[in-house]
Amino acid sequence: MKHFLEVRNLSKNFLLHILNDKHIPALEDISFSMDQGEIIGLTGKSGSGKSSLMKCVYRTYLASGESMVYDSSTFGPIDLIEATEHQILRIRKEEMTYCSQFLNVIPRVPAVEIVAESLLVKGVAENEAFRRSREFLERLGLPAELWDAYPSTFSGGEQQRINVARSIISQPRFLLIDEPTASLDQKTKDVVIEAILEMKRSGTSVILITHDEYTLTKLADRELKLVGGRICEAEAATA
Amino acid sequence: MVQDNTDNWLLRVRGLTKIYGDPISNSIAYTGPKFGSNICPETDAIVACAEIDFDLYPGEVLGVVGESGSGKSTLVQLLYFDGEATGGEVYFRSFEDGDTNILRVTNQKKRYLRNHLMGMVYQNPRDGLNFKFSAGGNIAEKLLMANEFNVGRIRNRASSLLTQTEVPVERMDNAPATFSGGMQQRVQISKAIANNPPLIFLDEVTTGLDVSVQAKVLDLIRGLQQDLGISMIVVSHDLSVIRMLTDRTMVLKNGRIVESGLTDQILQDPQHAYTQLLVSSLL
Amino acid sequence: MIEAKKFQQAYNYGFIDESTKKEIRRKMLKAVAIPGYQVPYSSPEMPISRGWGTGGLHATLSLIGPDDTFKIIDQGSDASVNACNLRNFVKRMTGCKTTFDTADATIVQTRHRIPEEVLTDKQIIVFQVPQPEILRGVERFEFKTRQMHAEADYAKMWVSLYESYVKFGAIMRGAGYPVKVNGRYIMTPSPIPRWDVPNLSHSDTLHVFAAGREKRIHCVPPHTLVEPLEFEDVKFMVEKFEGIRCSVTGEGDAFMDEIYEADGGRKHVINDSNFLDKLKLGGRPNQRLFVNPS
Amino acid sequence: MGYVAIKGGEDAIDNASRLVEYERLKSESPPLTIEQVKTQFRAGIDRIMGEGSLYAPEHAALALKQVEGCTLEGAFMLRAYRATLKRSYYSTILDTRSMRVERRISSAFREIPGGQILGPTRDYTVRLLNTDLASETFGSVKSFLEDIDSELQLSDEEAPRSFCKVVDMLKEQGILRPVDEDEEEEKRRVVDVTREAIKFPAPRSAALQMLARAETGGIAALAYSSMRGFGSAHPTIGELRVGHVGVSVRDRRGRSRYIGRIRVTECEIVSKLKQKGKSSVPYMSLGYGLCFGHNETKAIGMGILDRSMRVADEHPANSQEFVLYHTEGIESYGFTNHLKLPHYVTFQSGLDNLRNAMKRRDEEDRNAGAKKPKTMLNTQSQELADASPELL
Repeated sequence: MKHFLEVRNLSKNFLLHILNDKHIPALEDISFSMDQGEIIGLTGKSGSGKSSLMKCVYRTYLASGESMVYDSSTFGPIDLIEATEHQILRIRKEEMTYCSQFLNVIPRVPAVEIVAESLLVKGVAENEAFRRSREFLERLGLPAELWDAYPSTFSGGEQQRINVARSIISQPRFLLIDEPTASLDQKTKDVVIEAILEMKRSGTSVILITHDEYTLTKLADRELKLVGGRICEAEAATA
Repeated sequence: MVQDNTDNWLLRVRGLTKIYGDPISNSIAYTGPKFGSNICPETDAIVACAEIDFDLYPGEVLGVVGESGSGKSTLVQLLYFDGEATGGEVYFRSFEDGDTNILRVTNQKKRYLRNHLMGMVYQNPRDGLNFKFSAGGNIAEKLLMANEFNVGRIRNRASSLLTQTEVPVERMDNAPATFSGGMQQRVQISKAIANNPPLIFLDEVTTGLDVSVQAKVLDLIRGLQQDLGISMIVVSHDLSVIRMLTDRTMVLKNGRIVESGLTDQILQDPQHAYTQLLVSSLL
Repeated sequence: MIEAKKFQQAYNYGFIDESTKKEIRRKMLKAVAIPGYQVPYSSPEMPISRGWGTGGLHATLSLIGPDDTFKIIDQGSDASVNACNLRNFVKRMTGCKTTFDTADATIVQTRHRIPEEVLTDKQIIVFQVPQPEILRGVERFEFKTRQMHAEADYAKMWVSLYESYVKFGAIMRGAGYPVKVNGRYIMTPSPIPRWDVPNLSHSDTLHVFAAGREKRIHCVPPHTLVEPLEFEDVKFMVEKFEGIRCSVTGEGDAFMDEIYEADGGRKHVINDSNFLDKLKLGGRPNQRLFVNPS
Repeated sequence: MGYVAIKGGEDAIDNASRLVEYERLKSESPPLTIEQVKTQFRAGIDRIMGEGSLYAPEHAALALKQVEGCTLEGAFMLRAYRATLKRSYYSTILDTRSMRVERRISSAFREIPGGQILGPTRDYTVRLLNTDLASETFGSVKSFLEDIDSELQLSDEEAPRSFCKVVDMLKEQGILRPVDEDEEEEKRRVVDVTREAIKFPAPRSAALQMLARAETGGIAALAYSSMRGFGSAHPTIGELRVGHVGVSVRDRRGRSRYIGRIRVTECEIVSKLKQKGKSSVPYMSLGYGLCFGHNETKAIGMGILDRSMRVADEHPANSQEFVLYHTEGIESYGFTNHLKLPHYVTFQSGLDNLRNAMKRRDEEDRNAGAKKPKTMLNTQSQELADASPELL
């Protein structure tokens, strides 16, 4: 049965030359698989390798290991470890979105434009893209007067809303999202959770990292707990 | 497994080399990152860059980063024929279907490439613009070389380009010398994309501009790249420019590529010692 | 007592020595073979100062034979002082017949005008040229302009026309309007008024442009396409002499001179003196007139 | 071998001057009279009077005879002599409109009010050596003059008192604007360059004075360079006039006194379009030149340079400083020749530096030996430490 994503004993360690070749292990033989439309929650203390794993899947980190086969809509099953840069770029553009914890964008670009850009890139007409962005920011409770302001002056929560909005609005096929609900009030948390569930219903697969029990139970079909760079057995989270 | 389309590359560069002075056979062997120098010990020949290999795909933005003297500017100068390459082959899909080594074509063909299929934005506006002509005149030069001999259409195209790059159209007939630094770069950008080339080079474009203007120009370039879907090679010593603009990045040191990869990987998981050093100065 | 004999000199036929004349003829043939291309030639010194027609004389004296009829005009007139001076010199050095009548002449040497009367395939017209390099206005150095011609890289020329139009609302080039010859070289027709430029194209005559000081010869052979540089929507226009009539003959359709009178008044007279004389005798020699696009 | 100083300077200098005099006289040909030089070397006299900035034909003839015809030296002589003269008056403004014209042409128009007067000129002669002159006698001179006299019909009409200037007509039609209509007051002051040292940018009056005293060859060279595409476009002679102009001064009681007449050459150059702002109507700009005697090349060159010095462009002829410094004949002649003065002290110190540098270079080469390439290194970190120590 073809999995959406199948990781076979993937490992990641860093070789820091500037500390005269210090060897830092981050992940040790990670194996798991995931099906289309599934949401996996990565949990574990900070430094346990959650972000590293996600970055290996997104190919920000060069991992080693047997294989990491992803069932791409463009290329069909493709090993993300071996794929060429050009292929990864195509996958990122058309299928995979990574939403990190911190918003880093070109300064002096208005919030609504940042969100709209992810639709424009997909070829959505300009006014349609802006309309949907404003609508989504409103749903996320970002005050209207901030829409045309520059995010660098916003609070953590407000920046997080833009970051999440930007990643979700384009309905990617495969969403990797790091702490989607951290530093959000309860009401906005529910809006984000609802939005992700909506995407799940239309077929999006998600790997998310969270420390928040409430978000985990609401969203994750399965939990993968990481300790010291290794997966430790954890029971399946309730649907 | 669908055959990955390695063959729809736009630009293919193999063994691109530039040596000043009179090299001997192993001048290249005795220079490079391993020796931390570009200068051949025996003949004082300077190996600006050597053995440069890479492919560029349509719509991709490739970053070239490195300190001064690393050969990053030489690289784009060779590709844009501002300098004569000592060796190497460059194939350009849009020119004779990528079968010809464009480094060895006639001057006339090189001028055709420079005008129709490529664009260049220089760090110093004086290299990119002719200060004897007006801003509109500079753009007109490109259109005229593309046999557009209708003044009305030239002015329409020039004003739409200037609007696209946020230059006030009423200043179209002013001399570039009366423009601010940021504005001169925008005029250069309009000139570079005047004939809708599939590929443009940006050599340290925002260096020297003050911070607020830099951000605006970068945002403009990013927007244009997405709208027009053109490929770009962005040369910069400034890693934040590379982070914001590029998909992939090559790191150059002493005229050689020491590492290349996806930009986020280069910045967050650098492999080569020199890249780690370079990146550590950013984080 | 200085013997007079010591300074006695006899001059070769046409003043220039035979081998130099041969070199000039060969260069002219090369210029005919490559219409619009400036062929460098030896351009020896002449007893006429540089910039006063030495190039024209080189061409004329290399072409002329005893049974040729020579006509020479300056600013359209046979009687102008420099024309007289050169005519006497050529006559003295070759013994050829001279004439004022355009139709009679086999060789016409001219400065700044083409005769109004159409020239035939039995005639050669030689232009005196001050600056043969039309690109000099946009590029200062010779080695660069040669390269521009070699690669047909004429963008700068076009941009200067564009800029002139943008600044002044019209292409402000009076005499010496740039033309493209045979679809290849951009060339100066020498400082003739725009009125004469169309006559260069598809004419029956061989046009020889000789620049003595700058040591260059270029030609427009017969039946060759010569197009003044123009934009699709900014057309080449000849001088407009609307409603202006020649105060001597009352005729129009010819290049006119503006004459200031003592009392400050202005009148116009047809510039081509021979054409004027023929009009006075009643006939109207055959002309090629260019009609400005509306 | 040391550099030997010249001993016995006194008698060496004395002999040198007698030797050059000997060169002038040794052929024992009949000495030239001042009258001959003055009358038969009119062009040479006019030139050195202009460059010497002293209108004194006899003195100029003497100078030319003394220096065996070298115009640079002759102009120098006159400049030096001029410095000794007491200056009592400044003349009132000469009105060249009332010039007794001998020659007057315009290239801009076929005919001009008052007519084109070709006058005396070699412009339209053929420059062939006239061998008859080798056997010219007083007799042939007399008969030539008699022929001319017989042809002349003296008309009883009053000679025209004045000619209207072509440039005045152009100004009336607005084609030509008065040159310094917008110069500030200070710039319009008439400066005497022989009294006040020049500071740049110099007012136009100073620039024109310096051009009038400048060396003809220098003026011709720079004017030619600005026309040949290294500068603005082809100028046209609005008008060139040669003739005599009356000179008067104001005596102590303010009455105007006519003190005589001088021959001058005046030229007005009209040139390509100039434009104030982008929207304003284009107009032609004027270049003016006037100099002593009959020296058309200089007057035309002055007109071209007067205009080009007021145009902002990066060509040498557009830079007032470049033009005025380098066309000043006495200074350029003097400085170029000053290299003949002994410089052995300065040269010696230069020699010393050079010898030391050569010594140092030899030592470097000896102990450095042929450069050897560094050996290949093993681990990357080693290479890093070695490659850029200062970065760590």
